[in-house]
Amino acid sequence: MKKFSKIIAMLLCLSMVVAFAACSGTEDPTNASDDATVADDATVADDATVADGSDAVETEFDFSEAGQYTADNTAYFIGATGPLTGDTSSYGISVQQGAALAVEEINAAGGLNGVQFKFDMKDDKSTAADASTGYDALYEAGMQISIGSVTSGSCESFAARADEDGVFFITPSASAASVIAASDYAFRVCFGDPDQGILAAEELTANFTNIGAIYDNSDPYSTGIYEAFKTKMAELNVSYIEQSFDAENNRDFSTQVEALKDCDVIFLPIYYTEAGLIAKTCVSKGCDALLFGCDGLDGVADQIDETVTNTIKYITPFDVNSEEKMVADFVASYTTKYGSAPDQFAADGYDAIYVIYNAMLKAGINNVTVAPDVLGDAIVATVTAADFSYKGLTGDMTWDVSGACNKIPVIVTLGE
Amino acid sequence: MSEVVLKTENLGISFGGLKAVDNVNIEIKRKQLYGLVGPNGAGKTTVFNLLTGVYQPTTGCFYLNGEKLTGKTQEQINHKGIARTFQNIRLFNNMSVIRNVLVGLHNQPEFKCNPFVSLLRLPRHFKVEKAMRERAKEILRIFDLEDERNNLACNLPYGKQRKLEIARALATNPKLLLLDEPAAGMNPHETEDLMNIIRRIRDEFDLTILLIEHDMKFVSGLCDEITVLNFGTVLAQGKTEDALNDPEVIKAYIGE
Amino acid sequence: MSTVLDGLSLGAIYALIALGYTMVYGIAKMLNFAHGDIIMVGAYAIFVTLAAGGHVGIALLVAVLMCVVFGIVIEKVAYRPLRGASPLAVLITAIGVSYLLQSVAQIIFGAKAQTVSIVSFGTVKIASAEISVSSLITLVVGAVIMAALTLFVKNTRTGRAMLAVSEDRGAAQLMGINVNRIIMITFAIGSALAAFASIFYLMQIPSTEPTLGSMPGIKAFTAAVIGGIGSIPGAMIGGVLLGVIEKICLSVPVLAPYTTAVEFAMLILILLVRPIGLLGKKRREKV
Amino acid sequence: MAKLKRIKISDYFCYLIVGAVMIGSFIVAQTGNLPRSYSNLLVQVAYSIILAVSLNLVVGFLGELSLGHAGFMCVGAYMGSYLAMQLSAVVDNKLIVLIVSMLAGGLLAAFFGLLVGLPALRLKGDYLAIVTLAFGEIVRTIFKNMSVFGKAMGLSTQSIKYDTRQDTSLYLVSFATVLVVLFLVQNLVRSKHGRAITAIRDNEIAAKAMGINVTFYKLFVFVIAAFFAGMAGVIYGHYTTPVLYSFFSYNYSIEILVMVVLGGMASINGSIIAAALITFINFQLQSHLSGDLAALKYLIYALILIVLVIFNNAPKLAPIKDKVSPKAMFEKIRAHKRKPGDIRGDKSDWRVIPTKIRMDEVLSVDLQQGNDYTPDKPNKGGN
Repeated sequence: MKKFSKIIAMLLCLSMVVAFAACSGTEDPTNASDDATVADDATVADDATVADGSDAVETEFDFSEAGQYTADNTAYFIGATGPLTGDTSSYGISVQQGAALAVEEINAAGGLNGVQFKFDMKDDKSTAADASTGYDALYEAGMQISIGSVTSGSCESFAARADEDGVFFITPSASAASVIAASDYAFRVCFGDPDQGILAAEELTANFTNIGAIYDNSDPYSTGIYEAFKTKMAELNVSYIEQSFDAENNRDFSTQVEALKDCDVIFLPIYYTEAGLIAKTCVSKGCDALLFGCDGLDGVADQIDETVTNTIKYITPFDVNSEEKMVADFVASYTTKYGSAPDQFAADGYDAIYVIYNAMLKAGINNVTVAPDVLGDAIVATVTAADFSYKGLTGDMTWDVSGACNKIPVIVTLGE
Repeated sequence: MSEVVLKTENLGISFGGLKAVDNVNIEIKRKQLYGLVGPNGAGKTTVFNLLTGVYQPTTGCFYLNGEKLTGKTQEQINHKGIARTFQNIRLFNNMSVIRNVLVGLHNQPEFKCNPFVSLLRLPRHFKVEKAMRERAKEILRIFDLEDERNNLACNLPYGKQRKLEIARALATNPKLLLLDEPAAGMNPHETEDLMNIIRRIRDEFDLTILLIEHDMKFVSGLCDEITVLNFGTVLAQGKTEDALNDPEVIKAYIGE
Repeated sequence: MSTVLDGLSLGAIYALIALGYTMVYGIAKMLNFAHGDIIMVGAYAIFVTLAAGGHVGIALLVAVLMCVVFGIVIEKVAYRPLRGASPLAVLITAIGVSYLLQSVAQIIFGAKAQTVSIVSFGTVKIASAEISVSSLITLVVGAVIMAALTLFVKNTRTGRAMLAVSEDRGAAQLMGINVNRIIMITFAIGSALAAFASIFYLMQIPSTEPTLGSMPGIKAFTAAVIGGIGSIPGAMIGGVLLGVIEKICLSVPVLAPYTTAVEFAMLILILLVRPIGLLGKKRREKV
Repeated sequence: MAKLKRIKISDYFCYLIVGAVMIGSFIVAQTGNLPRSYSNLLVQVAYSIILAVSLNLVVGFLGELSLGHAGFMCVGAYMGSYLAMQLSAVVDNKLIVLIVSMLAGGLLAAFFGLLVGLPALRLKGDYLAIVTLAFGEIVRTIFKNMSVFGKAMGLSTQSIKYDTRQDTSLYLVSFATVLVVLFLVQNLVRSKHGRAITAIRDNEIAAKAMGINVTFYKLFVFVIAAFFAGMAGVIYGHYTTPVLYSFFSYNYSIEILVMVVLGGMASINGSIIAAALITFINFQLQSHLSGDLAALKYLIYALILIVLVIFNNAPKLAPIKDKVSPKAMFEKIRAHKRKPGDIRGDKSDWRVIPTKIRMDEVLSVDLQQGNDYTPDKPNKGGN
């Protein structure tokens, strides 16, 4: 081996040096090329969802200067990282597909003033280190704006990097409080974890007496909601039975369901994969409790079959069965494209892209090579402005400076 | 010159009730060349294992220079002054010849060197390393292995491996050297050579040597006293000539 | 009570997987890290057959076939060239194969967990505790397979050849045993056991995803070590013990988050008391 | 005797490459042309090298298989980063905070190394491997449940993280650490203590008979290796935020092991090269395979792994390999200049170096325990 790897090492060192040299070539900031693709703001896209434009924002920012890495951009580059391999990859892939669909639609409709969008998601396996590596790769490839990361842990890492560069991002699904706290440029489409926990506590205590809860102690999302739920329950002075599992190691839920068999309702602040298994365990254990969950439960319909008789309710901003035209259209085109119905991750990813699009439209971005930090400041100002709102698949949304999203949750019921 | 170096008292061990070695009493005097012979499976190597702490005796005990060593670990026994070679050669095969000997020198008080001194390469480290190398070369020279010192141990011919094992054991500066079939696999010429070396190191290093050997010519040429073992028990003991001519011994070897 | 029963049925699955592990280990002398992923292959085979409208029996048959084919091919392509090489090299290749199978599964079936609608046999009441019939079947089949395997190894020509290969490969070869063939058969049997494990796994946990195999794989490895690597009854006992401990821990809320830690701590304790596992065979190096 | 010390380039090769990369990248950085992704890659390479080299001490030199190296890193990352965060509130100098926390994290990890070393005295081969794996999993399960470390949310190290936009010095510090680690490891390996350790690997029974304190050296190696891994963990904590328990799973331990095996047992240069190479491959795969192609990442990685290992190790391929290998050709040219039997060094070809990973358990079907080899308990009254 040694003989072989020594050679490889030489090559490696060489390749590093070459890479450095190569990169230095593309970095020249003076090369602010005004490519032909940059359209003037003559044509205004006829998109229905555009909020009425105000010129106020436009005048504050100068978009003409290209960023260090964005000079060669021919399309607005939206970046993201998410788990595309590994245990949590299904969530990352959903977001990726939803976002890609949105970008496709926008591009088909002519893009932003004739300029196309480009979307790329790097795999981060839900780890912080890979999220920062992914961020670096994206940033140096000319990313101007982002939808952050899919899961909370890696999104915090992403946010830490984005904050350094002033890159605006709006994460579809990283709901931990620490994510938006990590950067002034961090926003989100989904609910925050604590909010959902509190909401669930209120909802459950109001309607049920015999309450149980199962949470995933290995998952930031689940523990985030559960901790808030626990605190709120203590505050309300209501007792309940607690059960937990570790999604990495346990996939058999018989013990937990057995312990909560006699409850009227089981609170499940977890993702749909495990929730589906819990529902089926309820069947085999003869437990007919109502299963109550948060937005992570959206998608559970795919995970259960007709044997499951329990009623499942979850707080969600998105209902795949909604009659609303926008949702129905999305579901139809998503299903045609990917062969399966979208879950809430896909919807959030889709919405996140449209929020960015609308904000950019409203801010009057007119330079495809605009520097990420300039764009970031402009978008933050636009999005937090009182007159900006977006009506998407997941409800009517507004944002404040904290980055949290204000929207009204819906409770969806399955199988009643 | 008749002080007793090794003394065993009723030494015995049993495995699952089976007595592998039973009631062995040996006394070896200083600078003596003592033989331990017996047919295969007689328990000779087990005695070695008992004397070096590989097994703890079930009964009895043994003394080195009057100090009781029963119950001590292999390392402790080596530090007290018993070194051995192995029947199936156990060299450090992936290390060079000289390093094998250097490992033997590891615990000599004059080469003491704290690990942290080595980690930081303080002057003492270099001093010790140099001294150790010199010493190792001296030992290798006795066995005529100096020229091979940078070869891998596993690349040596069989006879030289045997010699290297003795050299390595010698490096631990023992009072008592246990040689387990040192001449096995050697040609007559090599055996002759080995006998000379063994006598020479006995004199030069003031050693007492206990050896196991099947080659009776080797034993009678070298040892003045022997113990004959059969089925774990002592069959005969005493002057080599007498013990070998004991009718019981002849019976055990040749059969009835 | 019901916790213990749940533990038993989970343990039976671990035990089945551990059996395959231990067989391959004992004979081919390698840690087959890809064994867990063979279960994943079996699970997808069942999923596809059932989705195509096949009967459970047919699904099991397909799964066994697929797993055996995979087992043999993997052995031939990835492990056989390394026969006689350092065991660590084989270990690394096994890890590579494991990654390979997972990524291929993800490319073909997607990352999302797929629900497998497998027949549920309902529950029966035993001593005031309900236990699902599939758990009982798992236990019974596990025991039967273990017994059959023991008999096979002891009483058939091939079985005795396996024992010989496991004792001393070189000597077995000199005695005219085709070592390559024996190892191939071992892989085939181990993989067939994995197929059985996958159907019982799905009865208990009716959902399949590309990373399905890694967790039971590592648990089964643990179980095999607890029982003493290479010991067929040991694998069974180790698996069941692990399952029961896991369930008992999970049923105590204070302990639940530490379940994995408790399981592994138990493993360490057992090994400290018995360094060769519960039923492992001690081999002392001859000095 | 000529006392002039011959300087063998191969002995200093590792310092040379690490130093060259460090100085080279520093120069590039000074001209302002070092992309951040590369300075971050360098940090990753640095902690991978530390991990691989320290694991090589255990696997390659001591000959014990350890699958829990990420566990030590985990201890260092959590505890060291926590300490650094507390310290940074008091001490202003970032470098001092990093160094102090690195030492502290290393020491804490070393303590855990001692704990793992204890079973290593009793267990062998695969049994020890699973115990180290178990240890790693236990450690991260405990950290996962401690509220002071943020439970499943992980320990946010935002306050101590290097802002790589303004301050790219982390990679320099990391590489300096690599040099220190290499210096210590090389010194250890080339001293009498290193010989004692390799002697234990080659033949534990003979080493004991030579009076080598096997207990001490086994613990020593585990402690030292854990210390270095802990330091790598602290670097990791400064490199990214949050420190999340899920990163330190046995999969990561295995990845470190892959580096060691590919680089060659008991070859420090090999470990360095393999660590850099694998980190680099992963980095490239991750940067280039995004979106729908991400699933191919592991496929390619797995294929590279399998092909490399088979190519390097398959006995049947050895003649082919010797033909195409550049080193073999080089050897041929040099061969006639050299006296036969003058082969230097004792590292030899790693393929022939056995580790104590004994795969010699027997498939057993009988329930009774074979205690034929255990001596009976000593008879107390007998003396």
